[in-house]
Amino acid sequence: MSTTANPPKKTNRIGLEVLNYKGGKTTLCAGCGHNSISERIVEVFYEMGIHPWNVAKFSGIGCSSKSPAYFLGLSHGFNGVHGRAPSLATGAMLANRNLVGILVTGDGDTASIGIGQYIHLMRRNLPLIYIIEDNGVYGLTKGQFSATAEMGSKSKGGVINDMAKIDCCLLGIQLGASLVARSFSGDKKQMQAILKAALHHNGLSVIDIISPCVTFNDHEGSTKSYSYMKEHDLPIHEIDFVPHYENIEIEMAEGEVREVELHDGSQIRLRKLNRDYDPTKKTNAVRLLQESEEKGEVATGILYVQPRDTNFFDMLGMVDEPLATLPESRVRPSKESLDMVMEELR
Amino acid sequence: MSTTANPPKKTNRIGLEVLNYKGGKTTLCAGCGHNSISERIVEVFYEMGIHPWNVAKFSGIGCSSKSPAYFLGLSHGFNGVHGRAPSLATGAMLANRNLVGILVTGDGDTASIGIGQYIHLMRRNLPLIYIIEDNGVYGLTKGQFSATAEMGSKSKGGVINDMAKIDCCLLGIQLGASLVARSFSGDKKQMQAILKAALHHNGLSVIDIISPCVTFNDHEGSTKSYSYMKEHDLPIHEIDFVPHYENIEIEMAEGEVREVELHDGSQIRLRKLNRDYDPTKKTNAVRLLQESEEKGEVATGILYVQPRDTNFFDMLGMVDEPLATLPESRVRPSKESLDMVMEELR
Amino acid sequence: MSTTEVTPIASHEGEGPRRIINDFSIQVATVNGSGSQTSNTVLMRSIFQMGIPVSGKNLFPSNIQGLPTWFTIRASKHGWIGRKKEIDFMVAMNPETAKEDCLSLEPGAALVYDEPLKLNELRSDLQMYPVPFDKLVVPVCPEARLRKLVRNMIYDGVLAFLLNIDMEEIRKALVKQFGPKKAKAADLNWGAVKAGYEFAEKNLTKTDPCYLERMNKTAGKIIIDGNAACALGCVYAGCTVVTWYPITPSSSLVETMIGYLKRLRIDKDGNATYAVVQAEDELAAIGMVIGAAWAGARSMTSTSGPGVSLMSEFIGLGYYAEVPAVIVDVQRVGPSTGLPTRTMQGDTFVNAFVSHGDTKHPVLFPASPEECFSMSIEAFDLAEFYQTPVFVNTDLDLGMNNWMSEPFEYPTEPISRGKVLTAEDLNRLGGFARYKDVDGDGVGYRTLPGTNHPAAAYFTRGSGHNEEAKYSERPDDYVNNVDRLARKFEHMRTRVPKPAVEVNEKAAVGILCCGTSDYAAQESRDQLLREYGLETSYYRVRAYPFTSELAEFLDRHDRIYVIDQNRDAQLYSLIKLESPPNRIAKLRSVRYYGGLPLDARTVTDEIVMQEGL
Amino acid sequence: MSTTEVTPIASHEGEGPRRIINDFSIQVATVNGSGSQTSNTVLMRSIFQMGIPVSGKNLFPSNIQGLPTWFTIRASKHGWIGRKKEIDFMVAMNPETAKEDCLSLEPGAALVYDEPLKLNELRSDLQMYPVPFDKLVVPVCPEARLRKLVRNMIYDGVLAFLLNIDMEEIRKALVKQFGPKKAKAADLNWGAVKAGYEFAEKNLTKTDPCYLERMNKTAGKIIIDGNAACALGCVYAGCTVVTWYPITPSSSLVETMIGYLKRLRIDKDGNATYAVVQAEDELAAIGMVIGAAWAGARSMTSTSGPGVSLMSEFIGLGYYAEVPAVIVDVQRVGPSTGLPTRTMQGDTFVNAFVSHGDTKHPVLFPASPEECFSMSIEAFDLAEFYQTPVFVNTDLDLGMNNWMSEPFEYPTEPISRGKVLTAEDLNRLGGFARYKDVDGDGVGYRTLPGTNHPAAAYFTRGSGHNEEAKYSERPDDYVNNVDRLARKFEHMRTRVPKPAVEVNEKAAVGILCCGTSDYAAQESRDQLLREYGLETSYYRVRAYPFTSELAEFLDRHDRIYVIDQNRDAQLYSLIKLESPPNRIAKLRSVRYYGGLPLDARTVTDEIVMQEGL
Ligand SMILES: Cc1ncc(C[n+]2csc(CCOP(=O)(O)OP(=O)(O)O)c2C)c(N)n1
Ligand SMILES: Cc1ncc(C[n+]2csc(CCOP(=O)(O)OP(=O)(O)O)c2C)c(N)n1
Ligand code: SF4
Ligand code: SF4
Ligand SMILES: [Mg+2]
Ligand SMILES: [Mg+2]
Repeated sequence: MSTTANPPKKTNRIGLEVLNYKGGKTTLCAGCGHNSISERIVEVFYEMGIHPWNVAKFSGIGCSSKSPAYFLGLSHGFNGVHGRAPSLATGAMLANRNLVGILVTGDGDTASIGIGQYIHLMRRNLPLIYIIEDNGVYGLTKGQFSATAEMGSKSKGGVINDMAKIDCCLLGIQLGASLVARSFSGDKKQMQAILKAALHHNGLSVIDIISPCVTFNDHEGSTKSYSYMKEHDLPIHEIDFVPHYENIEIEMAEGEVREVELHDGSQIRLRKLNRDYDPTKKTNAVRLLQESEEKGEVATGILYVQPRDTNFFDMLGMVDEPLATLPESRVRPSKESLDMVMEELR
Repeated sequence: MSTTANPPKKTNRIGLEVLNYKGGKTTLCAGCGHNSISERIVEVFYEMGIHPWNVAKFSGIGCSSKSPAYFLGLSHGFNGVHGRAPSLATGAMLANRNLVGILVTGDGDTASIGIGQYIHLMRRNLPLIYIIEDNGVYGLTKGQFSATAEMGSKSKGGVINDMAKIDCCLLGIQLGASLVARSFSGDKKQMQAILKAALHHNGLSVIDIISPCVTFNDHEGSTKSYSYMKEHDLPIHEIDFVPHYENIEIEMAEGEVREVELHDGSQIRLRKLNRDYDPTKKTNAVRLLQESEEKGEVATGILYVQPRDTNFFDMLGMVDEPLATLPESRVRPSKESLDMVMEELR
Repeated sequence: MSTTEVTPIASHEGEGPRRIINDFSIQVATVNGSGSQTSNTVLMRSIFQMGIPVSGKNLFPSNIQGLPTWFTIRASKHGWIGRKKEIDFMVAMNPETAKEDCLSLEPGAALVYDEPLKLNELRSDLQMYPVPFDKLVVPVCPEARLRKLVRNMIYDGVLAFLLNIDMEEIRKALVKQFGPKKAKAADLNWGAVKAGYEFAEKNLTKTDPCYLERMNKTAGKIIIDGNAACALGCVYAGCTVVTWYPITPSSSLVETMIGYLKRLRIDKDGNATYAVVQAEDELAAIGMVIGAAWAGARSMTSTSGPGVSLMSEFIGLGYYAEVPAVIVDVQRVGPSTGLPTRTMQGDTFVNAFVSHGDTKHPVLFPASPEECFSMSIEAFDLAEFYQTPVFVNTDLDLGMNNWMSEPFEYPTEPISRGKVLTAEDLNRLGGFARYKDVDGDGVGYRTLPGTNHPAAAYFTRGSGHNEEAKYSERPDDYVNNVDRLARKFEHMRTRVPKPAVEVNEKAAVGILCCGTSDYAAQESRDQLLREYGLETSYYRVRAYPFTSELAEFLDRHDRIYVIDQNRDAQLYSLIKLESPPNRIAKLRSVRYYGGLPLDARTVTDEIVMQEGL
Repeated sequence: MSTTEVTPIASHEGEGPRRIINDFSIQVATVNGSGSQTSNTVLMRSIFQMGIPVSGKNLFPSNIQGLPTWFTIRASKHGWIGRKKEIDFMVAMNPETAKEDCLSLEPGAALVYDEPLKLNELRSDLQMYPVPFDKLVVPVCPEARLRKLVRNMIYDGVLAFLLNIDMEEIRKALVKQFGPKKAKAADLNWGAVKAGYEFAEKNLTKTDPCYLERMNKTAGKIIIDGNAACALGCVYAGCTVVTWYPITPSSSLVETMIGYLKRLRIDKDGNATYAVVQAEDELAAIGMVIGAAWAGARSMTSTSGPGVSLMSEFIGLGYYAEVPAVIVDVQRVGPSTGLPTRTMQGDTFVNAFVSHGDTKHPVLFPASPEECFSMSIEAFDLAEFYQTPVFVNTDLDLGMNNWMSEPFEYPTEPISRGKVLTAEDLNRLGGFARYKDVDGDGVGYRTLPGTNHPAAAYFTRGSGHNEEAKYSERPDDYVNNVDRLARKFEHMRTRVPKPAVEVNEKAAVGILCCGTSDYAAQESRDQLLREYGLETSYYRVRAYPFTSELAEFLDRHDRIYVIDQNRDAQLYSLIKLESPPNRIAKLRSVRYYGGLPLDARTVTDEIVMQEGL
């Protein structure tokens, strides 16, 4: 046994180590963008010194929706049903307005089965961070298109996507979300910055993060990697083999435009917003998204923000304390009051 | 018995009278905007000489959704479940692509419970006319707010609407609907013109028609009519009395802006698009809606149209005939084919 | 609306001119949206104020204005306040249905009608009272456009004269109805009542036998509908999160609740100790309820059959993930395009089993406003104790009609929040296993998010976990877990509300029912005894799973008639599923599903037939 | 995955060294996403090609890559192809589970394992075969990054040596697996197989008793999974509109179907005689199915429990509005966050009763790929004849596992579209009443939208209509209508598939089950007879509502064991609901719900216990 003292552990302002922010071991594919996002959440919550036991995590169903089990292990989490995490989160936040709520879900979960709850969540200015781990496919059910898939892309099964994609950021901006951002799972710094902004925001923050599915994103025309191997008749077992990849990591300067190559060899063109973009104007944000779409670019950064003094709870006129734990004396009216009501009904 | 011949009946190009386009007697409130819309449908389908037995009517649940029973009595109709008429219509049109499909629904049906199906319908370029009879309330369940209610309006029950409204036209435009229009139930001519355009359009037409609920629209600040009576303590029975009103009718020139007074004394500011507005540009349409919103106006007319050569059925590569009635020889493959498949599986 | 039975209107008052006192039904046929509900409510209330047991049932169409509607008032000195099958006294105001209304009456019944309808031409075996409403309304209501409204009030006056209702009580009921702020309206209407009375006094000769006389049977009682009673129950249960989506016949439950919450649950700083959210649909409503309950709120929603169907998946999640929820199901008939304004016990089965997989849910069956109130409170206690969704199963008849009721009793027990571990508990225990059956009742301990302790957190998901709430796909973990859920369900039998049982030592026959079948069943027992000499015992189920009393009751009797207000004998089926063959052999089914509130005669006739009497 | 039974591996081959021929189970433990499914399929297929009855079951986790997965192959000369509870031969490739895999084996079982795992240190009562996979793979696969893949192929070679599998059959199976376009891949893998064989030949001494020998029991048979079989059934049923939403374990059904449709249902002009739409969710999928069927298409969707829950409201509408629909429910365990990759008969009840109100639905229970095929076709005929949603109730075991099967028979009956009136019919009849029971079977005549006749149209809504499909809220119309629906349901008993019955004159005991319980049940009967001398009869339910044979079978036997792969005895409950007490008294329940395919031993043990043998 060594007698030298351990080096002092690194802790944050509330005295916790980064370890206290980790979750269970991921069961997602190696190289899956979702894992990078989990890592960013761990880092930022640690750095900001948020009490993990004050956080509530929500998700629907999908690979992405599994990920809350892989970060913030000391926080309560609720892995609900497909597409309906917004209602679970809304209920929980109503019950306890002091919670820091974070909802992590997929594009299938959000834009297909869950689009109704998504849209109506946008209309309520609930302080909640809503992260879409956006890969254009249903990962967990093996690669069918989701509603955010680019028109014209081809699935692993060979089907061409023939419907226009839904832009969840555009919807969010129009329907009332007060902070709307887009990022890329490989862009550590940007994701951290956005997460921090969201944690400071008094209202709903939507963060759509392009998070490639290494296993089922297999775009046509790709010249490398997985598709390439298949085309060149390399001995891949088609039935259930999932190749291993490393996480993609990029670093970009503000204002920069960059083509990033994904695992399957396809390219994505990212444009990082620069400093003079004013995200407080709705019209700017809408125009930006329209223009990027036309240029085939993905604009990343905080697209829209509307700082708010009051949130959904204020609008409902709720008491400051969590409703969940109000004592009986505050939630059961007096006997006299019941007598009075009875008298009126006589 | 008189021997004079009856005057020749007025008929359309397929020899039918306008009577052949009428439906059952309405059970909606007198003065309800929805009734005017039914009348326009009758007129236009008559005028265009559409075979009523080639039309299929769809609806969800609500006062508006009852209305298909009150027009085109010689057409098949399906009054489905709340918010899910789009899927019924999609299925039926897939079964028989030769049908003229018309879906009539409410704002509650569309923008609340049905927003998911609405959004995904927009993405499929199905030749279908989708009419929203938009009154900002749930009429049939007695006046709760729907998601298209203006922020700040006050319900009959005294509740203030504290959420931003959903603009179904804006959503439609962004999500792929290829003809998007807005009108007012009192504007006969415009409604007729739009309906005709929709009948000619090879794709999805969304028509959002402001159609005031005379019974439950009871805006604050109104100085006349129903609200006025209440405030001045006139002897209205509050429990279940529904006053009788006449339909509102207006006539407007292109480009005109007009304040129209509704039954409850509230005002709506309509702006009729003028001839030089180019509805084929998505950006125009989006800007128009944003600007009108800011000005507190309601722009009416065809907001956006994208003529299409191919529709959803073409995209699916479907045969020209209705799938519903293909003979067995075309839908059950041969015995030989089954033998072949079996052989492959050995 | 036609009645097929011929039950002679017999006088129970001995010899002399046939006189029926405080024991008949009045039906008013009008058009909905015409404001007749005020006249009807005033009528009912006046009788109530005279101390006579009374009930009022509104039979209305699924639209807002212009379709036929019927309001039935029953006065019963015996206290029978279920629907009476036969109409003794009809007021025909609706030209569209007047003919059928008239033809549907039993010979000898009384008929007040709008004179121009000339119903006297239709038959001669009724007691006819023509009233020229349009003429009478003109002098009392100078403003032409209000006449339509005020017109209905006239029949209250006519009936006051014919039935001997104290005009002072009508006046009082009117004032109560309009409230102090609408004195002018009350006055105008009072004028119409008087005009009706005066007309009748001058022009009509009483020929029917129906009379009302003061009694003393309603003192201290209240009038309330079941939805309002549930609403009050939830308010006094300390419910903190309410989410809903409008649907007939449940909408008024939350709407009334909002009113009470605003009055009773705003704290001294003007802040609400609750949140009410109108959700975008039922899937969201139940999701919010489950999310809120998971985070520790007492949360509830209210809906009807179509809503329950939409909530199916989420309720299953609630069952497996073990999250409390209170769902009030105000039952109606059929699917969305069914008969949403008619009553039925159609959701008994779906409440008990909704969702896929092996799911079972406790259901409470209130039969009266008092039980709506008390069971709404009990539902929260059960949901939180057992950490599972609980249904309160009421129906349109109970929920939307006005009922005479004892005033509600203030809860005697404090609110009980179930097994929740606090930070202090965790300090003491060091940790916990969320899904471990520590106490032998199948119920684990939970923590709430936000509990200030590093060991508080656990991860919630459906059935894929072990006792420690860790992800698991192991067969043994799954089996352990769902076996515990089954044990938990069994344990509920000891805690759910006990049945209302009346054992008649002389009876070989038992009558068993739930909810609003109570009224018809009780009255039918009286009919069976009086008319056929058949002694019966009575068992009203108040909760599913059933309690131990059920077996005892079945064992004690030879034949047990199970009453269902649905086609498929849903309560009967539930009992069959839980009973051994020897008890099943004794079960008989009595079903009614026409959408009207159940009446005693229907039950009696069916039992008489099956008994071969 | 632990087995608690100790069943000694006995030789049925007489004296001499213990030798088990064509009667054992092999389990391969790997990691999912590692490509092992190819090796396993090739292994299974090779045995099949040797003429030996075989089954393969994939036990996989609910993720995409990295979690443990087990593949079990059973060879049975007797033709028992259900799961065998005991593993006779294990291949341990997954370091994470190797220890538990090893410890779970019965003494005497064989274990091939990756040498570095050193499982030999764990116990000494197994037949151990260490193989240095990593070493062996290097020479056969120069490209390092492909080695992980090819590595799994090595155990096929090892097993070929140890179990006596014909290498030529492996080669054939490999070629079939990779197809002509992937010859290079097949070659590489073949190299790995050979390397495994050669290693084993040189280094391993056979000590276990398991051998494979050529038989002639699979000639002409095919290998297919139930989902593909259902897909083919739908294709040959002339299904024209398919809508779906992905969900395990049903996704592959429609995905396979798309493939077959593209091959078999494109007309000479290159156009599709079908439409397939991936809907946004299950509510939309079922809505499209109902809309399409209403307009006359043969339409279907495929889903699993959570999807059925979401479809609840719409299915109820289908029931009341009387619209055909075919819903294939490939059952799995639990709610969404349950065990989606495990099998269960959890939706029997929800299929039969889903939705609120008085709703009942016919359910077909295929037990084999042949029945998946034929019943998918029958489902459309029934749905269209009875104008109502019909369920085809399969499960993950049947749907996703590969089954040996007789080739499917081409339908002998033409497609039957039910009671649809054409314009000519209308000319003849003048008109029609949509909901009139003309033929006494409860089924009315319908017209399709687009029928070129002024009298063709009718308006469709739920239950609020009369016989002419006109809006009605009349109690008598409602009662007439739902009584007819009940009659219609009764009539189905005469048309749904008959049960598979085997009456044993000597038996007092009957075994009753549905779906995939068939395999375990049949084998259990053999065990009961051989091991305990218990004679049994057999009844496999093939449809709900039950047919008249059921009563007869129950009457004929003293005790009937009803097998359920769910906790709540759902099939048993359905039978109980429909049976009189004397028959109920004979019912016994046998339940298994661990999520694995049911095995015979579990059934046998339970029956033996209940019989007191
Ligand atoms: C009601 C229901 N329908 C379908 C499913 C099957 N399902 C599981 S995950 C999933 C899609 C997930 O896609 P996405 O949200 O994009 O997550 P990803 O796996 O791509 O991260 C589906 C359809 C389900 N669990 N529940
Ligand atoms: C699943 C379900 N939830 C709720 C209802 C009750 N409901 C009937 S109509 C309606 C709202 C209709 O509003 P809208 O579509 O705006 O029609 P309007 O009556 O205003 O024309 C609601 C909530 C229902 N029928 N089904
Ligand atoms: S399948 Fe795709 S989305 Fe799912 S874990 Fe793997 S890489 Fe990620
Ligand atoms: S309630 Fe409103 S929407 Fe409904 S019919 Fe009356 S006016 Fe129209
Ligand atoms: Mg995705
Ligand atoms: Mg509306």
